[in-house]
Amino acid sequence: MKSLSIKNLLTSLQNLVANIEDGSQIVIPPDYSFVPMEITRALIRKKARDLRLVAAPQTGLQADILIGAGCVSEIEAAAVSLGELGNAPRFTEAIKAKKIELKDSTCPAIHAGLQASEKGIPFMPLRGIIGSDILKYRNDWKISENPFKKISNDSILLLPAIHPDYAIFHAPYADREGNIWIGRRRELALMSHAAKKTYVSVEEVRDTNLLDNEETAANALPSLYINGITICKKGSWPLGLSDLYDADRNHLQKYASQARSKSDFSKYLESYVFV
Amino acid sequence: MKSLSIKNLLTSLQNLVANIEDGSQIVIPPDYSFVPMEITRALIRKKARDLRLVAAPQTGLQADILIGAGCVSEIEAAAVSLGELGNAPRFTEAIKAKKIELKDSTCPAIHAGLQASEKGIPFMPLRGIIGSDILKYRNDWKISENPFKKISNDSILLLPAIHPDYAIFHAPYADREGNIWIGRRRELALMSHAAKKTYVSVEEVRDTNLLDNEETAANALPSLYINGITICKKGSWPLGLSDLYDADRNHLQKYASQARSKSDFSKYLESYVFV
Amino acid sequence: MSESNIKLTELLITVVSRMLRDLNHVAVGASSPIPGAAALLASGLGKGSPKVTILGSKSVNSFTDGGKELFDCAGQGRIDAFFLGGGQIDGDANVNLVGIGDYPHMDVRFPGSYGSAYLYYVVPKVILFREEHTSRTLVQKVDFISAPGKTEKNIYRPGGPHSLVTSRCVFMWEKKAQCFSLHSLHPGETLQTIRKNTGFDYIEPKKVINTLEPTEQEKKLIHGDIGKMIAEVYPSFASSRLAVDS
Amino acid sequence: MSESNIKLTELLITVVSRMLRDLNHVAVGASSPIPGAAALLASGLGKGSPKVTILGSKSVNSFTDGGKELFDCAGQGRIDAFFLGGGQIDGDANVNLVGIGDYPHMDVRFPGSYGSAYLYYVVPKVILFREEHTSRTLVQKVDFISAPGKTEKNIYRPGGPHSLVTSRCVFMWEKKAQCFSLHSLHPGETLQTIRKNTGFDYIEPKKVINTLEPTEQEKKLIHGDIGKMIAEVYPSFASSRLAVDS
Repeated sequence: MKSLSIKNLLTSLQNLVANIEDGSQIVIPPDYSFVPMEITRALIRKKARDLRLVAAPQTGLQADILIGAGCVSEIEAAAVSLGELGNAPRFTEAIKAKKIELKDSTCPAIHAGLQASEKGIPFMPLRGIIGSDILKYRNDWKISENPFKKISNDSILLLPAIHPDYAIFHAPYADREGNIWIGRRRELALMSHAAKKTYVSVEEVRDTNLLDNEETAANALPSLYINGITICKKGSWPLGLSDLYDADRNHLQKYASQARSKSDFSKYLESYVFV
Repeated sequence: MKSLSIKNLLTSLQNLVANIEDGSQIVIPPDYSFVPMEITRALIRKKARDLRLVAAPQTGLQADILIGAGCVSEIEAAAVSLGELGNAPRFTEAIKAKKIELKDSTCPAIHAGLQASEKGIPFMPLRGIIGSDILKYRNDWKISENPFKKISNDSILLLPAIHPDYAIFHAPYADREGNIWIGRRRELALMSHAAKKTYVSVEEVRDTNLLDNEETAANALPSLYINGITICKKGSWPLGLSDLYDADRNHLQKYASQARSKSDFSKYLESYVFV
Repeated sequence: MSESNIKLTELLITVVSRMLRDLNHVAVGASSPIPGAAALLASGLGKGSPKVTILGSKSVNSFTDGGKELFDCAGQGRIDAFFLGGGQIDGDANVNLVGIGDYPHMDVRFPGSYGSAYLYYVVPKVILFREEHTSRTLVQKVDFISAPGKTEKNIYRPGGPHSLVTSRCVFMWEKKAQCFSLHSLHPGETLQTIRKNTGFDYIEPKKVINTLEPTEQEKKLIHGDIGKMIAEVYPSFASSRLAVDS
Repeated sequence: MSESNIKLTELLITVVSRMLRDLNHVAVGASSPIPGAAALLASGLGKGSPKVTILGSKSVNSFTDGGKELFDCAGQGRIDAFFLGGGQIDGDANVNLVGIGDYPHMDVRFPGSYGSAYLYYVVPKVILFREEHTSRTLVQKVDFISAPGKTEKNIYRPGGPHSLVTSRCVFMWEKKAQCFSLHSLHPGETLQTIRKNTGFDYIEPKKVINTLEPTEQEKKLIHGDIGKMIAEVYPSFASSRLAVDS
């Protein structure tokens, strides 16, 4: 009998990112939700190339730094922004300089595409969007007549499944069975269900089983969906993580200002990534 | 300023079922998931008629007793059964006697129909099912070409949204804000999102706010989706409720045997419902 | 309970469990105590590999996304084996969970199709399990196809039938020939008893083996921890078929 | 920070809050500190009616179903009001959150459309909010339609524009005429300053009122509990615009 405990899933940060091949499509969480910044830095260190990012559904620091470091060839997102700190400088620069392909989307369209993969269906309908210019540039989206229409000419958008190679995120902890505490951040479950494989970093491993207790079970993303776990203290830094730590606003301000120029951004990488 | 506390939602069992009009479509949980038996008995006492049940996705005791009591005109379900205790006798009898309309379905089709309502979309695609006789008798289901097909003639089933008037269930507790503890029984959230209104019975109200704490928030169905709450001790009896109490097997055996004949079933109602 | 009944239960559990080795994840649906016990046996009490999900269980079920998760998970390709029963099963591997007679007001009504009309299509290894092996249950043609064994070309179907296990024997589904072949005989059965009690035609290969019987260790586990675990969901079964009281 | 800046902030919060009374549920999306504060003011600190959901907040957000819940909830008809901004807004109530110039490699790139291309269709009362009121932001025709103000007949659209609030005035969306009309002038503004600084045409009714100013009680709340609550999500805003430090 093989043991299914977390031991089979635990690996080093370096080994974990070694699994993520150049050219992979990777789904990443929004900036408020368990962003795997330490994994991101490890991807930059291993010189990942041609990553195709899918933001679920928007992103900020994580995508900006990956784009700035030259790891990204394509991004699908409803928005890329540093929030209160303004536009994402490396993203903005890369768009102007035609360095990356951009698939502009809208939040519920990305959720719907991921849900299609979660359900194993090839597409998902969605209301709205018809009349938006977003649609003009999405040759992969289709308009169809609603086959259940009550009025004539009831057009509806159909979105193809988004089936990323990998989902990555950082969580407060894993239990001894490899279940991941995600609390109410259920977009992480959706990402994981939709992706072929999921790699997670955690602050710690706790000697408990979330599923043993009905009070804690709802917090768990079952290990069934997890392909590798690594332990990183402050793995979301400089972003915050649930109740554990807040975003490091001073550092984020520093990033927002250094990322404005290519040379300062390189210095940033030297100071905080290649260390 | 109106208060949003649970006080605005609390009502008596009698008033709660008074909201549910004859002819309503009601979505009910599976037998393992928080079945509102006390609400069910109150519906029988108020002589509810022509209820159209949707099982999410199968049912047992709850539907059987409602059917036996003459409250039901239609049921959509993937299965109706008393589990280890055998077939549901009143359901089986009503089918033979042509007393109720039956929409035979399959579990994921009901989930998909409810998810369509949850997303505000008119339909949802689903794999499988083509070739099953279920499809023959479902004029409301449609086959379509997959517009994203990679092979020719890739047919796929499209299921219309199921948009029940009411969702009903019984839960361990409500918090002081009217949020309902559902734990990992997320089909109850789906039912509630899909239904126009949700009425819930609870074992008790606790002076806490589930959403105040990230450790408990994931257990909550927010009061946003709740239209009325009543307090019933042992409201799932004779079925079990999460960790609080197990199913009353002796009583269920009694039911399974008494429900076999119409007259014994009437006696059952007199002993346990009209009291 | 009779001793022969217990012996049969042990045999069926071990037969099925041997089909589940080397899989990642086995799910067990409604009304399936023997498949549930078999999955637990294959996985070393649900703690090893394959992972086991038993619907209706709290302890052997890691799902946290509601009733739809089983089906979503299967649609994602994350369930390698599942079990289907049926009031009737025919030689095309069609299963009937709906009833006997003319639909909808049938002479005999079964509970309904559950998730069969979906899972049979998307789970690679679907094991049909039906203890009663008579020409009443194993029929030439089912009265209602809850889920078909075969599907027209071009219909998306990564999954399908793997085998049919009864109280008398094991049939394997022959993908190429698209029919069942007799694989192994349980103790006391012969080629003749199978032929006599089976309502559909099937391939009878030259070599039909005897079903491998459970080891002493397997029996011990079945009546010990597995019995206790399965009693959580199937108390009557555990009591009547394994002499384990919950 | 300047006193006039704080006064304007107070005014905008109260103006918007008065549009939210008698609703059941108001949701506030990304980069919307003033609408967020306004919703809190309307609801009595998020504890009364309307219910308030502020994205990115832990304390004023009852969602437990992940990022999709906002959109599902709106699709179910359970969100009565939402806010959209835009680098550009035009007289057809089109909003542009994507950029200026030729798509995709635009001269100025904004963050992106977020959920606008959906929520604008399904939320009954969408309030456009854009502080900068110049012919640079309020343009004749947006360079990119993230979400359109108008939709062809037969396209499902229970929602749409309700009003446009800027640092200078309030425009109301006239459903019949399908254009904006000037509704109220903030202190210091005239019909002429509005006309001069607006890039699109709009109806100028005979009676244009002055925007109602905040009461002392409202101001107190804004700088007190509301400031603290909004600082959870928008610390820089709370500090620079409300003089509230988190």
